[in-house]
Amino acid sequence: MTSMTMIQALNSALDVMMSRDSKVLTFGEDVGYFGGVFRVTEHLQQKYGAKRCFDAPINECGIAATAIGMAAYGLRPVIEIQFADYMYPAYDQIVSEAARIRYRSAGDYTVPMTVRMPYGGGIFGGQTHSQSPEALFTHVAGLKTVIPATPYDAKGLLISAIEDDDPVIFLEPKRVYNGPFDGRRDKPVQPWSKHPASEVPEGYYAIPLGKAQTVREGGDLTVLAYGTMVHVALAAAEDSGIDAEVIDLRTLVPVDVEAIVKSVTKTGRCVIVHEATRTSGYGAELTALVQEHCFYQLEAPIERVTGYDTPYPHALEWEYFPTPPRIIKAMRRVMES
Amino acid sequence: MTSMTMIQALNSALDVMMSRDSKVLTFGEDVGYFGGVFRVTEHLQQKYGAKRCFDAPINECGIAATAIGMAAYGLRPVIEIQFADYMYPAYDQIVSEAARIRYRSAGDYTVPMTVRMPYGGGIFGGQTHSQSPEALFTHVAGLKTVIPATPYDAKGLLISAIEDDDPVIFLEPKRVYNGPFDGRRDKPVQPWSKHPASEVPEGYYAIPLGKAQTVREGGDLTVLAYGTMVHVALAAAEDSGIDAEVIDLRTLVPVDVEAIVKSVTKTGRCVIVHEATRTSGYGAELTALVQEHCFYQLEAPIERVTGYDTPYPHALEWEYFPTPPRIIKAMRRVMES
Amino acid sequence: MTVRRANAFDLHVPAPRARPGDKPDFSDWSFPEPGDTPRPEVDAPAAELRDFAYGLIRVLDLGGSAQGPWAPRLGADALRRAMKSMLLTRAFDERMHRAQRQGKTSFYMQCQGEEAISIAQATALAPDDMCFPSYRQQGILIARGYPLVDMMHQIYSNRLDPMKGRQLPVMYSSKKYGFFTISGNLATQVPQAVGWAMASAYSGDGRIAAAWLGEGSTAEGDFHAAMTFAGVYRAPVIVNVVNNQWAISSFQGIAGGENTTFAARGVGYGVPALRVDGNDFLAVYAVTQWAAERARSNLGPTLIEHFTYRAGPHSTSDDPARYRPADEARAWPLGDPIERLKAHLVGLGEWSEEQHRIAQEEAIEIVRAAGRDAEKVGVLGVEGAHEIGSMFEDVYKDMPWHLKRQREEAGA
Amino acid sequence: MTVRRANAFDLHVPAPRARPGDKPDFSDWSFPEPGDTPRPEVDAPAAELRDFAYGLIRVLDLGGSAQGPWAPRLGADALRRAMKSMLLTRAFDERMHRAQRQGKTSFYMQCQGEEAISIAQATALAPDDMCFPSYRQQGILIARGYPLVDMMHQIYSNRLDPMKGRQLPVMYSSKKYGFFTISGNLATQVPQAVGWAMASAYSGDGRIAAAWLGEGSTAEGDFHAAMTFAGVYRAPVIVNVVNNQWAISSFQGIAGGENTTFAARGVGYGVPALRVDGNDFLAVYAVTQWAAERARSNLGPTLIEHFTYRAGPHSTSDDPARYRPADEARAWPLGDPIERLKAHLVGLGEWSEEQHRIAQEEAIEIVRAAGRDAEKVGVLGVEGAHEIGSMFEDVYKDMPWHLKRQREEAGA
Ligand SMILES: Cc1ncc(C[n+]2csc(CCOP(=O)(O)OP(=O)(O)O)c2C)c(N)n1
Ligand SMILES: Cc1ncc(C[n+]2csc(CCOP(=O)(O)OP(=O)(O)O)c2C)c(N)n1
Ligand SMILES: [Mg+2]
Ligand SMILES: [Mg+2]
Repeated sequence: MTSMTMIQALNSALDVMMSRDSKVLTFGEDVGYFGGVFRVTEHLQQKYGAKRCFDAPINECGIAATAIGMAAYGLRPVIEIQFADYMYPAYDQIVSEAARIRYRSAGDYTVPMTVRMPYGGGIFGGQTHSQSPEALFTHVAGLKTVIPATPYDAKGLLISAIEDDDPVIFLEPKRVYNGPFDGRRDKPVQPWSKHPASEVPEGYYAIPLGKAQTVREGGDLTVLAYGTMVHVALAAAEDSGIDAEVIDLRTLVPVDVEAIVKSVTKTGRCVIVHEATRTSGYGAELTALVQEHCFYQLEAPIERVTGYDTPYPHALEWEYFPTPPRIIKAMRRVMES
Repeated sequence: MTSMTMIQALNSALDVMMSRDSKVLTFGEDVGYFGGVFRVTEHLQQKYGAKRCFDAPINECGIAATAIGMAAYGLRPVIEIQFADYMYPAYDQIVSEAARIRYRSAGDYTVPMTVRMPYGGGIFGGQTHSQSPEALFTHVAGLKTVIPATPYDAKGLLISAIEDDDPVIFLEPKRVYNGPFDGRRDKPVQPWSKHPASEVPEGYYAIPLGKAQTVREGGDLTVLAYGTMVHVALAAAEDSGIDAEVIDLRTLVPVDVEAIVKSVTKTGRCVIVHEATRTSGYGAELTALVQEHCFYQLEAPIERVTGYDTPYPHALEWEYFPTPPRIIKAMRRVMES
Repeated sequence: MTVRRANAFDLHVPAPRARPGDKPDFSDWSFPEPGDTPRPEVDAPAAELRDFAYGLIRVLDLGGSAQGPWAPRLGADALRRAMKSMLLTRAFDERMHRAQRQGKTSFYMQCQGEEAISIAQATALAPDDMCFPSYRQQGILIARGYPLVDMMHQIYSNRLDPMKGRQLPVMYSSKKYGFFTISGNLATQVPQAVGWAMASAYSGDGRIAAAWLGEGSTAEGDFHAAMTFAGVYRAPVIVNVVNNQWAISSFQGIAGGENTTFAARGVGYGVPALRVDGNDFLAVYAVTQWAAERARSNLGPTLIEHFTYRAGPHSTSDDPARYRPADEARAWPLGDPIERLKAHLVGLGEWSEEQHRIAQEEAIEIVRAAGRDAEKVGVLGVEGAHEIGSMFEDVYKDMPWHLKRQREEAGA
Repeated sequence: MTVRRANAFDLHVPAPRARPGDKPDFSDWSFPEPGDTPRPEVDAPAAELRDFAYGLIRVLDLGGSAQGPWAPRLGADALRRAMKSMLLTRAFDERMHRAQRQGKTSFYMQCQGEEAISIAQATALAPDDMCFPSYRQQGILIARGYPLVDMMHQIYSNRLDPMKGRQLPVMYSSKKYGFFTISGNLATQVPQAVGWAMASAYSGDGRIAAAWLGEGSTAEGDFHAAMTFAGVYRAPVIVNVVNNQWAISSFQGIAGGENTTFAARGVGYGVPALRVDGNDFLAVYAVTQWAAERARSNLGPTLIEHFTYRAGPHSTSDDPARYRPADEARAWPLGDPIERLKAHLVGLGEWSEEQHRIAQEEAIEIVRAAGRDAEKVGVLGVEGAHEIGSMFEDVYKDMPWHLKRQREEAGA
């Protein structure tokens, strides 16, 4: 066990998998010599050679497409899209191709590829370095969508994603790459080393996809969150004085519906938190699932605390970001309903 | 008034707008001399010249991007994406550019463009000629999303879309282009001429965006639908014997929440129907909206009748398509809850 | 500062030479003579090969003799085998086009006039080289001996369809035959082929990849991605642009053919590009062999433009007489690929009118027999051909809970 | 059939000439001499212009004299104006880079070493020609006289930011100055510029469009879309590829620069392409004028590759010493654009060391004054610079109900 940041944990996952399996290779913009703009692939080129960790042309379509071809050949490529905001040129290849090749060929060809992308705001990145496009993937049959919240989960989930025989969208909450930011801007920044989930084994371990984790037990209200928002939700729960249960979904598709239903059945109340724009965000699907499964247990309307339906603004970033006070307000409303 | 098919009504809308406003022009793959693979732009090149109605290279990104440039210049381009399934290469230009240019330039530049695309299944088109990608647009701030269900609405809404000063995604239910298919495959096909909403004025008229229409009044249950599914939902209501109210949303964003709330407040029960895959489909957003606004009026869980979370299959198309019996089953469950 | 000339402008919209009602006339076109184009070494630097992108490699003259340095050494047996594959392909297309007209399936696409391309290329490639085709390379499967009846099962989406009825007709897939699952989205397969070739280079197994796309599809961004990646990583891949003059109703000028050749696209990336008479079996074979040898020698990618003509409709969904002269195909100056190979074989004394007639009849009979077998299994729309539950399989390797639930909902 | 050579393969991954620790060495590079490249007529057919894509148009020799047929006729006043714009741009960059380091804003991007390009081009274009820049053409705004203080307001996202604090620093927009709203997504502006040019041609108003993108960004599909549409419709547009050798940490070989020039991309589409020394103010001016005249004469698009070197970091977010030799910029064989124009002006007797020093100081002072004004209004992070409600404006022309509701929720 070593204390790792999320960056280090992701780097370690790649390192472990590249050393175990020569079919694993990784590429993307600035991923090679430089080690990635967020340094997730640092030292991998030096260790495994330029043929296993290399720079790609600035063409996300080509990055995804060549990875699909490699996966169809039998390799397990892991690609990095430099920012999730830049995945759109790759969207057709991911949605129309990677997601459907197993189905349309009736299993003749498969695409065991992993698409890593840093997502989310809170870094003053403006509208093209802050987006949370998870719902654009959860709508697509054939894709799995994974979002870790801690270094420990990041490594274990990335290893599972690489080992998975289907394409996995692996969204990395860049706001917590280097420390567990909880949305309290006034408090001093905590390093990961102070957080128990930064204790990460150096070797191989896997966390199964499709399993949520209850990160705070509580009886009065369920908060569903993922990525950065898990930390913010925990802070909100703490500050609110409400006995809230916080569930870190970890995998969005297939989602751990059992964990959700179990919790909401117990609490009867639910708040959903995400950073993406509200309309047709993944929170809508969670709302639909909860009300389909727990209608008779629900004592109040489910509330969504989300990014607003605007592009991610630069100057007003902290007004846009779902902070603990915004979540607490929603929790109160739900408790008082 | 003439009786028109939906194709003719759309063609008439383009004709009316091109004759009123020289800033309106239209292009896309096979749109010029040939008049479009579905013939929506028939005769327009002959009438207005090749400079106002022309073929485009097979590059949906370029079609959208050049339209954005034209719109920024001050024209009102109407582009056709041959099938909605082929919009993905244009997605970045639509989502990252068209949708955000007004916002990011603080109103300095605007993009009054209309993106027409035939969508939906029921024509044995297989997985790349049958998709319903509306939720991929409704999630994007800055876009309006419109789906007509009848010739009358198609013309009036398309005119409003062209006149709108923001980018409008205009999805055309190709299954009802030539006749009001209601999902009963065993009944003889009806031509539009037998349908009252095929009576279309030849000249200019506009139907405001953002307004739903109640197409069947009822007291027991609300069915929310759009496009082809409006006709299927009506057939289901008829066959079910349930006193269902059917609402044709017509615009998905901004949605007519008042009409929805009014109806569900009255009926206390709601079924949502769409053809797109279920998870993170637009039905999830509608579910969330209904439960947020009508929680205390709801007497049963909201149900979604949708395409399954698989690619659109070829041979099993009719098992995939949400038919009246599937809707009726859901209506019964909701009534009996 | 340059002078502003207001209203000097004009938006240029390309138009084809002839529309319905016009007489097709190619009399002002000229081509290099067969045999006139030199054959460079496969390791010639790309910069020395630029001119090939603007010429036209031809071997067979219109009388059927093979000319010049590109004339391949191919035995008569191989040529007769190829001829039979071409005849089989044409017979297959005719029958399946008709089957669609008879309501036995929803859709069909012929490759009439373009048979030489896939069949010469399948002949030049190794059987386990990997093909990433568009929807008009059925000839590859046929030349490689894939069972016709399985193609028909696919077209009929019947119980024995290897794709389980999931795909539109003609969207074949066969890993065993080195044929990648066809996509309905144009050009997506081209950068995938490059990735496959990169993986092959990475793994050092000696197989190369080849991709096909229409001239209209070169406009797609995926083509640019493919050329960029192929050039940068020197992937062992052949990118084939089949310039059959039409993309549904749009003539090749709408894809940029007015300004230069499609082979020239390769020049733009510094990738060697050859332009070849696509109706000339021997020339197509020869350039493919050259490109394959380049790739196998670790010298990287080649672009080939096959200059040909789409003699049939785009698909069963369109009527070309609405947008081009009905007799344009007959006027095509470079003839019909089957007739031209036939003239060659006859000229060699290795074939005769009679043998040709018999081969044609045999092809029709083979197709008819396969058709009977396939139709016995079923055509599109037979209830119960696929059990509903199969719709939920293969979305993922293991079915997740929500698909299981939906399968139940569907009554499966 | 070609012989299979298993394991002959290798995946080629391009690598730059030098990495940190290596000595930068360009001694084996050679370029055409200044004045050696002929100047063709603007209506020369594209096929006759291909060689220009592989050469390098140069006017200024390294001693500062103007040579050959491309030497433009530009008066000393215009040259001095341009020099002042270049100095202003450099001073502006220096100050804003520092401002970011001081925490006054989140991000900044310099154009150090590339000043000649935007400023020569702004000088050659008409003031109302429409520019679709990337993030490194601040020189255009400065040359066109856009107020520096407004650029700073934008960078500080303060109360007077014309973009209302919505955009990342340097993502300017000004319709009035013919400067399109900059996007964070690379290359998207290029096909938009083509569409704008098509609209201009359609409307016949005589204005042309110009777009800029980095050599790394040419890999994006949007560039291919732009070139395809520009060629097909002969749009009056100039596409400028600024080849500054680096794309963040990736050298130009990763974008395809090992195999051919970036100007060659134009050849691939049959679009005339010129390659120019981007550090040579006069050469950039001359080729831009040539391309603009072509466009204005309804002859269609031109691609220009500006061969230059990114002397600074990619942005404030990176440290180039981690991926290239720290002294590579100084070793750049084509010098610094400001120094080279200075030598020219001094050689003409129209400028002196003393004048230069004063102009530099003036530039710094102008920037300092603007900086003071801008900082008085506020730097990034000042509470209340923008009222929360403004976040919900301009998503649509009219605010729909759901945004009104969200605005309320936000307490605005
Ligand atoms: C991304 C995408 N856009 C549009 C289409 C519709 N479409 C199918 S075939 C075709 C024409 C293709 O022409 P070309 O590439 O020349 O190939 P050919 O049919 O001539 O073999 C078009 C536009 C599609 N299948 N995919
Ligand atoms: C679509 C997209 N992909 C990736 C990025 C991240 N990115 C920003 S700048 C840059 C490098 C661009 O290099 P180049 O085009 O050469 O321009 P330069 O910075 O050298 O001027 C990258 C990869 C982006 N902004 N947009
Ligand atoms: Mg074609
Ligand atoms: Mg660069």
